[in-house]
Amino acid sequence: MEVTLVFLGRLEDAAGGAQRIIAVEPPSCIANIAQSLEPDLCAALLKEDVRFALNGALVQRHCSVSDGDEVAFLPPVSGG
Amino acid sequence: MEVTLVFLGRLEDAAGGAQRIIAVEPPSCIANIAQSLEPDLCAALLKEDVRFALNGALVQRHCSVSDGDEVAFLPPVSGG
Amino acid sequence: MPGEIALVVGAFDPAARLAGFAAEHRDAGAVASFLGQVRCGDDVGCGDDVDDGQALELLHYEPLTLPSMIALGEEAQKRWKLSGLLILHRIGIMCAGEPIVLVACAARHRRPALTAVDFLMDHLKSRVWFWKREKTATGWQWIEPREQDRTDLARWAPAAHS
Amino acid sequence: MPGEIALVVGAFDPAARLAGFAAEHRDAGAVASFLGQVRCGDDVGCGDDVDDGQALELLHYEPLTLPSMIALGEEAQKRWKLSGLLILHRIGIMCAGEPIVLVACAARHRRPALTAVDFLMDHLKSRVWFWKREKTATGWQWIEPREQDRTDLARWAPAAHS
Repeated sequence: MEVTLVFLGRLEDAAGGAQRIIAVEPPSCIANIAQSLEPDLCAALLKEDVRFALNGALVQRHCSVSDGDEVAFLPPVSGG
Repeated sequence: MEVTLVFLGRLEDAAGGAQRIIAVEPPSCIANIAQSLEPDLCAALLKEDVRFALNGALVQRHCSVSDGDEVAFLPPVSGG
Repeated sequence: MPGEIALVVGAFDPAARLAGFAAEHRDAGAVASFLGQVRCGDDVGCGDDVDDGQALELLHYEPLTLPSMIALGEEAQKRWKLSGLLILHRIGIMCAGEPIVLVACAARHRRPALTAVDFLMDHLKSRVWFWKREKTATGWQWIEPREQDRTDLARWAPAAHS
Repeated sequence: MPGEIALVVGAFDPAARLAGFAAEHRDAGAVASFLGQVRCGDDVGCGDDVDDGQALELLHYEPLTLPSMIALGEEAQKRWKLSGLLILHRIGIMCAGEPIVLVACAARHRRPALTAVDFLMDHLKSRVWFWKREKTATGWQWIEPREQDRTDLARWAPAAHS
């Protein structure tokens, strides 16, 4: 199945782009998907302060992902 | 000697006008001047919450007054 | 003086004044403001109320009122290191919907700008020499201080009555 | 919705927006506002800083950012019974002196109007999904959260991260 990954804030730099479409084997959760990526990127995506959205709703990392879903990785907001 | 009295806020109603020029015998302090007026007005002017200004500076009621001075009677501000 | 502090006779345009202030302090980053408008209503507060079709009159005492506003502005400036400050307070007779008071503070960060506006409003309302009367169906009536004004002041460390 | 809450692409005119808002809420009596402008400076805060001649970029995540602003507006409305509320937040690339954020709250009395603006700013800064990067001599750099943002939030009773 195909999943769209969106990298916000500093994670865009870590991923080398704001978005990536990848093929994953079902069943997969968000954590599985992160673990299938480059180790450095995986570490950045699963840092404790990163939150996850599945199709625009905040979810936990063990939430399972379906074909066509959009998964967003959200680092802390910048504040100021 | 001649002294100008200025009545602010509700004291204008008590005095029947915003201003009054009166002749007083020296030596006089602000309290003496108030006591020389109608008893009701005097009571209103010497109420505990009224403050006094002599020529634009806040003073105590026993401050003495000279010829040509302006004495203002200041009830509490309206707030809001 | 860190900014403009004035008594205004007749209506003023708060948006234009605020636009000018923000432009002047473009480097400041944070501009907080408060606008009080005469309210057409049934309780006294800021904006002040007038009954429908009636009027509010704000009186001052020339030798004390503006000096007490300036002293207040200087105190705010000292406490919060503002980069700019604007206090416009109307005097005279005004109707519902008209601006009474505009306060704006510019600072590098939002906390001092917001806090200074709050401080200035509490003190303008209860420490600066203004007296208000309201024109009602039965004639003009003086507005007396409210307990709330004392509570508002108690939020701040002592500031001399000037 | 009690008012207008929007993301704005490109510069906007805060004075005109505020004038419209105040006119719409002429009956409210109290209109408090906060304007954040991009600061040309050397520390991060609101307004946000950019180095001289450089730029700031504000990014959002479409499915979350505006909904989180709307939820925040609804919370403020519920807490302070506002008669009106305006939240405009810019996204995209902006330069020093340009407005980033305008928040205005109208209420019968000044305390709720001022407090709601303060609340909205603290939460917009640390709870709404915005990421900022700054263009420096060495390229774009992400701005990280500051300890101050957590302190600011701690001033309010818990509000869910939406």
